[in-house]
Amino acid sequence: MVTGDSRLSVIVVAPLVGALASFVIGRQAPRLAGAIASLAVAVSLAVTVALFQALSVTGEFSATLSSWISAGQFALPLDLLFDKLSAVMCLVVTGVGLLIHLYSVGYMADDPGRVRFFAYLNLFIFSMLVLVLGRSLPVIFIGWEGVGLCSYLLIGFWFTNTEFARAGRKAFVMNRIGDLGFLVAMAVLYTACGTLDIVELRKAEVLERLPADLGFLAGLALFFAATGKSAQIPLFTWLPDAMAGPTPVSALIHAATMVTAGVYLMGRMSGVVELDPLVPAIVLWVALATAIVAATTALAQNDIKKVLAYSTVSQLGFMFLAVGVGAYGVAIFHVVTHAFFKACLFLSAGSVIHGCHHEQDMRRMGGLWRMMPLTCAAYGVATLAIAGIWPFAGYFSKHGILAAISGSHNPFLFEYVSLIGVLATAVAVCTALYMARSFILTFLGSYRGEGRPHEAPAIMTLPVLVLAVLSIVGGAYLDGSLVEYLQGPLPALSGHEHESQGVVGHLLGSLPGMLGAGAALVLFLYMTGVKDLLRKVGWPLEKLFAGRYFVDEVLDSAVVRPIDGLSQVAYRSLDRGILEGSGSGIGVVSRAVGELSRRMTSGQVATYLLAMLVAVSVLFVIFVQVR
Amino acid sequence: MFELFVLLIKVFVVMNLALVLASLCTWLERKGSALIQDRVGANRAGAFIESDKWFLKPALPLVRMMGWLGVINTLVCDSLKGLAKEDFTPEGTSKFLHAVAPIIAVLPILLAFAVLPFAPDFTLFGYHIQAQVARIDAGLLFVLAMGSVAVYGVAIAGWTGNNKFSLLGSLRAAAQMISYELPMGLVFVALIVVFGSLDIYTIVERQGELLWGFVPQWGIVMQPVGFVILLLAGMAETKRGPFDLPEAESELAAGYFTEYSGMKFLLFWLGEFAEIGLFAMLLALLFFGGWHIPWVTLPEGVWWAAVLGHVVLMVKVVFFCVLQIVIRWTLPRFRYDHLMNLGWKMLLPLSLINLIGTAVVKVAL
Amino acid sequence: MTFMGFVLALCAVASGIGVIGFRNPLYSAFSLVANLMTMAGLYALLDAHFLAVSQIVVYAGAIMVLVLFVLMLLNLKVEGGPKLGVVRATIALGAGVLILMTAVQPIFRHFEGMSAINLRENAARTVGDVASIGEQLFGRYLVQFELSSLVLLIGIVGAVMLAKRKSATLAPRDGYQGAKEV
Amino acid sequence: MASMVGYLGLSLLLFVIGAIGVCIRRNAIVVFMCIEMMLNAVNLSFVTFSKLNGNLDGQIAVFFVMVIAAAEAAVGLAIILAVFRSVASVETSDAAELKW
Repeated sequence: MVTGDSRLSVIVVAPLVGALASFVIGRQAPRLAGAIASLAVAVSLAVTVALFQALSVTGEFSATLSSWISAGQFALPLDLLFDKLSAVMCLVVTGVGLLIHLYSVGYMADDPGRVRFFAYLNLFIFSMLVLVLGRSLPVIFIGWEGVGLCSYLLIGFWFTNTEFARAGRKAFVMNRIGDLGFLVAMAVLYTACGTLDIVELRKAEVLERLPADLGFLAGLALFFAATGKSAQIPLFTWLPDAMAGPTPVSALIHAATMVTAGVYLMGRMSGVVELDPLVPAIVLWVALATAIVAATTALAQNDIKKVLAYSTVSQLGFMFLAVGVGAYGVAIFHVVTHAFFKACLFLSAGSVIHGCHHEQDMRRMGGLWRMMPLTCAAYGVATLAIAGIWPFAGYFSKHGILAAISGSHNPFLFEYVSLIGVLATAVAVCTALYMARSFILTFLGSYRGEGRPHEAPAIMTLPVLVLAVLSIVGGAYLDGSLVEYLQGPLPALSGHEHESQGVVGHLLGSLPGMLGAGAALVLFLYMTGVKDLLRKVGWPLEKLFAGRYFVDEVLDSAVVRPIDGLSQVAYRSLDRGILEGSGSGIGVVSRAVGELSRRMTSGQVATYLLAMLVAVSVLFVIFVQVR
Repeated sequence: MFELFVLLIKVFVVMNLALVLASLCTWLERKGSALIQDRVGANRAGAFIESDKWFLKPALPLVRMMGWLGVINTLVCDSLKGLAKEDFTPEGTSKFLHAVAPIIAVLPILLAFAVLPFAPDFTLFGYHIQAQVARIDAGLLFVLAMGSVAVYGVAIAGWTGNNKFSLLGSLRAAAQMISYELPMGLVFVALIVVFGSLDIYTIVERQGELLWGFVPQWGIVMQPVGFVILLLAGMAETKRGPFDLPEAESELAAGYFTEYSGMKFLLFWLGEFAEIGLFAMLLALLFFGGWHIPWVTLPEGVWWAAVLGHVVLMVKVVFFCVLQIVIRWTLPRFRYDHLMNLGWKMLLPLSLINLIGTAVVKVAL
Repeated sequence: MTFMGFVLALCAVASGIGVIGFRNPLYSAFSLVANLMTMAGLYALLDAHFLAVSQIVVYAGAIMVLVLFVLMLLNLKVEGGPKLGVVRATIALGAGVLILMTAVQPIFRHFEGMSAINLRENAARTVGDVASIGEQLFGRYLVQFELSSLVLLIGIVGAVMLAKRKSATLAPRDGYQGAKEV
Repeated sequence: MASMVGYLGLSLLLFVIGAIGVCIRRNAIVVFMCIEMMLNAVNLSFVTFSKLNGNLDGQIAVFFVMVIAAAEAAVGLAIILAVFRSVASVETSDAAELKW
């Protein structure tokens, strides 16, 4: 059935087979489940690397797995496409995914549900790969939905805890709301352009068929879909709640899969998004707002994973900033570097939680650098990377974004470029501040918790260290080259030349990060009095931040409650009143009729026959005499 | 006018034939049973008759002879007794039906004789005369129909008896007659297949031919199994031993005619013996060549040939009457379930196989 | 209609009324037997000889004997007073009379004229003796004839199944107390 | 044999008698017999029409009616017997469970 390059199908199918195998075999030998799952992802990674090597020669691969729908004119094959963008995404997904798998083998070693866990994990990778490799929007949608399903399964992995299960449900529902945008976009695009093939949709002559208003609608719908998956305002509250899942899941969701899907989609559909300049402007403003809200919220969080979660939201805001200004390459670049350091952060945090006997509150940690030096080092490196300090990975991508903002040509943004730049820089400072805070609270100072923390086993530290190394060198290695590499599938950055800077320039560029980190050091380590003073002065702000801007509450009262109320009203009036009323009304009427007519059905055959005879005689009269 | 006259004569002849056969059977029964049971039987009435009347004198030896043989007892005394007896009707039942029942029992038997030829056709005074009251082309079917109508007489008789013995007897009789009608009908069908007609006269005529030039094409040759089945079924139809369960004395007093007396009772007897005659005649006509003598061809349409044929036929008929009576007095009574088993589980399948085999052979030849 | 036909028709009507008039079902049955016999006679008058004989064999000989048998077996009591009421009987009678009144007229209108000539021409062709009926049955109506044998077979099987008493080997259903003994 | 109208009229009359009997009698067996009578009435008109139309089709129809009547008698009487076993009566008014 497979036409085209069969290796491509291996990438996708390997995790699926792995999921089934780890589940089936794992039931007999639970120890093997992790190994099988990791092996499957490793196979995917290997094939991806091999294809990636060959990509420079052939340009792109495509494969048809089978026909999905074939109805008259409309045919929908299960097509896969492996171009440069997919290649980069695949490498991230499988590479980081493999490391997370390995880490999970250690992290989940004692969990009774680990067989299920690895099966889900592999399924997650499979879905993400389908999403990334899909050639047409419906195929991408399969992956899109699959990712949503797996996130639901994994966030609610410990489903016996109602709170966790609810978090999983919340993630699923919010994703579904975003999916509405995806569906609308697909409908609009298919109606107007007649195709859902992403290669076709990149062509100008195809996009010309899209009327202006529909183009705007399609772009906005796509962005709405992306906000769901990538946790942008207004659909971002699920992501912090998603911390309910096991930490490797958080790492997977935040770093390798799921949240990057939105960015990927925007990159893939850049042609559609760019049709109306108003769409990128909206993207940008929303992204900026998200970044600010998330960054400030992160400041006031005490749960180590919550901090990381909000930082992810904030960083996603950054990525969408890049999308908003048309710097898709930079956005993907940030996706990649973010994958490195955020995975590293989450896995380190996982080690910490693991080491501290599932303690997540940073206030009960501290001084852990003595107990878990390797983890501390990795977390430190990743913190520097996310803070955007040269020469760590985050610096390059974040700097690229800030640079791209200044180079924006969007007519709706033109006047505000400087304002956006300032705000983005402020977010960067804030990022450094809260990340440094979390590092300081966790690793420096003295231990405030109970029990004795211990370093994680090698199988857990090794992936963390690999990611730490990547966080150090990844940015510098990929800086510029990745953006250029991606210029085939993604539009080139217009008017933005990548100028190489000297060390001084780099140091200047990392100033915001250093500023934030320094402030954190000062506030939380050396001059805690100032911190307390600040807290006294800015308590409403803290309240606001700690309460996550009360977005949940707002959403609850603005959306959920009204809908709930409406449902209640509908239930009472429509369902109970009209539908049920009419239903039981019909019942009452037919009962009454039945009550009447049952008198006629006396069971006396003679009576029936008499009625028949009379009827026949009447018919006789009618047919013989009247006619 | 002549036709009507001839018809009346024929009716007279056939009625006499039936009744004489019945009388003959009665007498045979009387004396035959006595012979078989090693007793003397009726030999008194009329055996010692004396008369001074000159015109009776010459007949006296003959009458005495008859008396000694029991003929007078059987034919005269019994009838007189029947006529003289009190006609009794049980209480709580329909007098009309009670009276009609024996008639219904006898009438169909006598009617059935109407379609049986008693001699070959012949020409007399230039008229072609059929020795048969009604030559209908569904003659065999008519016999069957009459046989089935005879059930009503028995059924009504039993029911009007208004007691459980009578009712049981009539139920038995009805069930038995219906059951044995089936193999009988199937044997008739096989015969129809063989001889290609339902008309009894045609069947008899076909039996005068020779098979392969030397075997007389008699029914017994063509349908030996059919003959056995018809013999058994016929005896069951007449409700006589060993199939006399409907009137089994030891169980049901006298079965369906327990409550009958006098002439009505005798009518049942008459019907029974007429039926014996009927079946004897059927067997002779259908299986033993009727009036044909093997390898002898009588001239057609000559009156003396017809008379000769009639005598030949009567010899055969009497033979079968005797046969039936001998069997009746020889074999013990069946048990009722044996009777039903014989009918449904042996004779019916056998007759079916016989029919199918006949059809196969007929088609194959 | 000949004189003979007229007599038979009178007998038929009389026995027909007897069927519905007698309280005792056995009398009704005997009336019906008489009715069927007269019908056979009418068939014979109409040159349907084969039908006349088979009418006696099938109806009088088989069906009615069966009915009689069942009646005697059940040994029913005479139907009680007319529970159905005079009203119902009146209605039924009225309806019947209505049908009669309405249908008689068209019968006369349609068939009075057409008979004489037709009948003379068709007389020879409409003699239903064994040969001609057999020709039709095994010719044009062969399939139907064979199918009717199937119908009979099914009828036999159905009757056996229905009339069979519940044997002990069959487990009684819940709440089923077993058939009352007849 | 001047006309066939007499036969048709007789057929109609017997049919109506049968129909009335079906309605006014309660004994299931009698009802059954009335139905047989109605069948016979129709048979008579079949034979008459056969005569009128000059072919044997009507008589063939009667033959098939007889076949069906025989099958019907077997099954119908078996049903009546079965009913009798369960309600100890063959009166249609007693077998009146099938209602409501």
